[in-house]
Amino acid sequence: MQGPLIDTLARQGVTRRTFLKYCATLASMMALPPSAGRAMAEAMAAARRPSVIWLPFQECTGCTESITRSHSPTLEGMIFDMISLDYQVTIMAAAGHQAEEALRNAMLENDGKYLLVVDGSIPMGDPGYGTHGGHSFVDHLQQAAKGAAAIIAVGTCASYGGIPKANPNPTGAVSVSDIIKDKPIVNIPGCPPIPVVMTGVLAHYLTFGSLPELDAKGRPKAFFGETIHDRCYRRPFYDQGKFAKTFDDEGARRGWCLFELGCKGPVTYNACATVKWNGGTSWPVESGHGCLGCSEPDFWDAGGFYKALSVPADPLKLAAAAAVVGAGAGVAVSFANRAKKGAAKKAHQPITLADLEK
Amino acid sequence: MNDLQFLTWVRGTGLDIAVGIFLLGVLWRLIEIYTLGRKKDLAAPRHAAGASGLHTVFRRSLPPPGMLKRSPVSYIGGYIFHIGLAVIVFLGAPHILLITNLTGLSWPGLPTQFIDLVTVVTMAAMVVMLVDRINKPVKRFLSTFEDWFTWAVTFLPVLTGWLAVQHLLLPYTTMLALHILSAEILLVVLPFTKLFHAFTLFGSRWYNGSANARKGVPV
Amino acid sequence: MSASLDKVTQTLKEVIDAPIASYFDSCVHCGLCAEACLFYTETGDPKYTPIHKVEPLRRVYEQEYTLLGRLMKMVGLSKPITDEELGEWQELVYDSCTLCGRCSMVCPVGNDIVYMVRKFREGMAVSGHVPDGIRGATKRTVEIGGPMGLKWPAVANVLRKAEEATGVTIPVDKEGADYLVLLSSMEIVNYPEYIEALAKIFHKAGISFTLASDAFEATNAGIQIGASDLAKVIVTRIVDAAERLKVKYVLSPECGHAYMAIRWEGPNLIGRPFGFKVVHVLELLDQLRQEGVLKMKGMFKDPLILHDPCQIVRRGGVLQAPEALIRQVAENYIPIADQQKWNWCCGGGGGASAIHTEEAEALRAKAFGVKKRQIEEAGVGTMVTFCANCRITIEEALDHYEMNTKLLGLTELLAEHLED
Amino acid sequence: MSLDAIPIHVITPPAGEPGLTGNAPPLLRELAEQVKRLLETGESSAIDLSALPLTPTDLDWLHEKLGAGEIAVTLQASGESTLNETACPGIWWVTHRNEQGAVTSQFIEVAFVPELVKAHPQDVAIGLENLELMISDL
Repeated sequence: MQGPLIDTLARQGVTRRTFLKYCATLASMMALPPSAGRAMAEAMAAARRPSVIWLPFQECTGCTESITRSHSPTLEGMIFDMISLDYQVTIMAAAGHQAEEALRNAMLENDGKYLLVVDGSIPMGDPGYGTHGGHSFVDHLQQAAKGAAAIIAVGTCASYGGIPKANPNPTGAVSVSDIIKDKPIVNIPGCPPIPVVMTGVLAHYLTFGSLPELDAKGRPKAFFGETIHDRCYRRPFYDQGKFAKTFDDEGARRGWCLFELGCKGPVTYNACATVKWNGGTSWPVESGHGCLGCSEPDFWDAGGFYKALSVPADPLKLAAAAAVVGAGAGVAVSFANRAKKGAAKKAHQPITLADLEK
Repeated sequence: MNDLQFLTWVRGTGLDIAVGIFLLGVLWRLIEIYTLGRKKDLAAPRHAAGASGLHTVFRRSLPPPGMLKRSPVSYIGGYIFHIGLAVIVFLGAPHILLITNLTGLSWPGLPTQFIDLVTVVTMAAMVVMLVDRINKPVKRFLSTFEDWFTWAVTFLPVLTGWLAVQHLLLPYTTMLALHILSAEILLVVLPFTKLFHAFTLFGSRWYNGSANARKGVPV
Repeated sequence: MSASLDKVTQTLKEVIDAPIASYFDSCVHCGLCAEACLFYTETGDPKYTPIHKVEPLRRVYEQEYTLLGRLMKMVGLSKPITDEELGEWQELVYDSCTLCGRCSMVCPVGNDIVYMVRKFREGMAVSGHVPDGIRGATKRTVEIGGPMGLKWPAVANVLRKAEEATGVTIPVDKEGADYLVLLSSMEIVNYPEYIEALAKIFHKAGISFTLASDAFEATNAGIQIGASDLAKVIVTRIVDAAERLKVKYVLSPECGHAYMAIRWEGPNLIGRPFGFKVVHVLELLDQLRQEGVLKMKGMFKDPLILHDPCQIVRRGGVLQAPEALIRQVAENYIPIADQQKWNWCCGGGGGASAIHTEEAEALRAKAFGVKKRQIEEAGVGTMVTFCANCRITIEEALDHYEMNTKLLGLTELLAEHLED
Repeated sequence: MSLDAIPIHVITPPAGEPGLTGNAPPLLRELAEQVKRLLETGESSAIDLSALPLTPTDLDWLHEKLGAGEIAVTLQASGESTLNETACPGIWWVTHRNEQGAVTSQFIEVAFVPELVKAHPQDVAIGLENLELMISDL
């Protein structure tokens, strides 16, 4: 299935204009100038499909579901088809030794050029927690990373450890970037991540031969540059101080801000509010539930999904005891003070005229 | 520790420690101060309208005759930043939510834009107060490390809160965490610095007012 | 620690109480008290900021009565007070503080700073860092009977002259009289007209009164210097005499701090409430005015202003009487901006007028600037007051500035215009 | 089940409510520059409207100012796209929609003919092949 992408698309009944339109939209989403859409289309049309190796570790397959299981065959899905996915254990036909053979071949043939996609976190507590063909996940990752041009960590688990890393982290789960230090890594967090972010990163790589600009957490700035809160259509209600207090009150029905119900939108950087989900149908806040912050590191342990950001993450445990200790200290000092003052009074010797002299 | 962990810590353990030290300090200091006792006044009291401890508690919130003109910066700046702080702390929606969570009391807040404006004005007033402290010979003469320190400790929560909301300097998550941390520092140092006047000023005004009320002088 | 310093902390430990603790913990160093202090407003020197005058007291409070202060002292972060320091503070506590109490009126957190200064003086007194003038006055009062060393025969002489001038008998040691009249040495020596005026008024009103040969002196230098034990000795003489003569009232003279000492400090010094009432002469006069006994003939014509002595008005609570009385007798009374409880001190209260060092006198003259402006702004040639100590101080200042302002005592002014 | 059955209704501000941010007028100047460039050098350009902080009211204002021209092109390519000439020839208002009809991106294009309308030479070549095939079949 080698050959320019446009030919493959044409065979699938995708016209050039459809493709151009898609590229224009993609460029817009990635905050690239309008002219980039055309450049993108031309580059991608002529691009050869890169070899992609997909390694799943401690994951739930939700990321794969998100990207491959769309309602209708979308362009995202098609572009995804257009890469040479040489190893994806979940969806590939081959199994066992055959699959491992495919992996070895792909790594050998495309050494230094393939893209490595990882979903799931890597258990470091005991190598036995996760193995493939007798090798631990961490060995797999290190092997595959050696010859990779770049690594794309898909999902919060691969990006930041995710739910496996949640307290008390029984498997000692870590992220890809905790292990691999010498390769360019793009994190596409989210539980699951937004499909278009994935294709956007691929499109960028295919067009410009490089990875998009990343933020401090290794995420493409184009999609993770702003918080959910800042792009949220309910933001005006926050500014006006109108909040839903419960999930079924008047405020909730009128679509007011969900901040008080624990929405993590203010501290979550993602594109849900603009790109939306399910082909642009809706997204969590629009459906009436606060953002969980799933694309942020350690979102699982950030004090509870239904607790507003400005309230204590944990119930105050020390406060009552501290108050008692404080009162105790105060009383102790006051007894000491009274004794001291009493002693001073007792020791009082009437002041005489002689005392006034130096 | 990443920014969200930092935020979770300041919202959790950090807040617990800060509120704990605050309560501990407040109770300890209040008891320490007010159990020292005082002698009963044996002189026959005189009564006068408007003279009592309670009257003075309220009356001292207004500038005495002629004083506004003598020290306009202290009064106007002081009013603006005290009222500003109160508005921000007690009428900002996220702050009300915290108070509600801790005490169960709840009341409506003000629009974000208004709180924003109040914040800027408050910060401006605080900067003016600082400049006044540097410029004015009396204030400079009286100032110790504690005065500069408590100014900074009071200013930082306002500044970081504003920066967080405006998305300036640092990502929101980090700035929010710094904001909460700075407010916690304020809570921790409050009982042990001159900031404790927030509590003792009522006692002081009352003592002054009631002692002078016995003489029939409304002060 | 020297024996005397030990005694200082011991004394301060005794006097520090909850109000002082609350005041120190409330201070935010806003400096507004300076704006209310004439020693600061007239000199511009920040060291005269009232709250700064009790700085050593703050340290003792923190080191003795707060847990943190004790710890800081233990690890050496907080230095104990020293004798030199107290020596430095003598000027701030005595020369440049008249206990006028204006600062206590303006402090936004409500600190009664003058209360703190009074308590601090207790410690200063035993440290020996006290002005010679006040020490001498205290000594004379305790040993001889009055701050000026006046003895009864001299007083009796003045009384005899007053009897001659007025034709009214002035009873002495008369049991059962309504009023025991107290005088201040200053009045006896410098303003005997006061005694004459009083005799006339009592006679007119038909009120019985007496003087006590063993308790004629109202002033109490012990209060000013800050030695409660000595103040108690002085005030006990009056209480004993009043109880012996079974009077209903003790009449405080015009003198400000005398009123403070007998009316407000007295019962606290002796540790029990009085069985008699203490009345300031103006209170009595105002009562007579209201009863219609105090009828005037001919009014005083020249425009004049009133100087309200701090210890009688602001710190003493005689708020309404002075103005009511002056309006009774003066045709051209001009109320000033800062009057009654907001009046500015003459600069010589709290014992300051007894300090005769060159620096203290120069400072006093400078501090008088505020009164000088009041007189000049009102554009009057006459000022009336009702405190012998204020009169002395103001007269000295008028001389110093070569002003030809006429200074009158309120009681005398009333007596002069009394209907026969 | 239609969405209306769910008792959650988002209150959207009524149309015409003041929502002008003042960000739209400078775009007209920018467009004028671009049209000048088009005339002088033939270079076409575009403004990505979704990348700019414009409210719906701002967009309406722009739309109204630019007006409607003579040509309206509709493109059916996984969702409808419209490429409409404005009252200022050379300025085209381009809206891309997805299959659900939601706007996915919006541009103002400055060109004699929008790029997307022009047939690509390769596609024309394929068309020619088809045409020749047709002729040979006659």
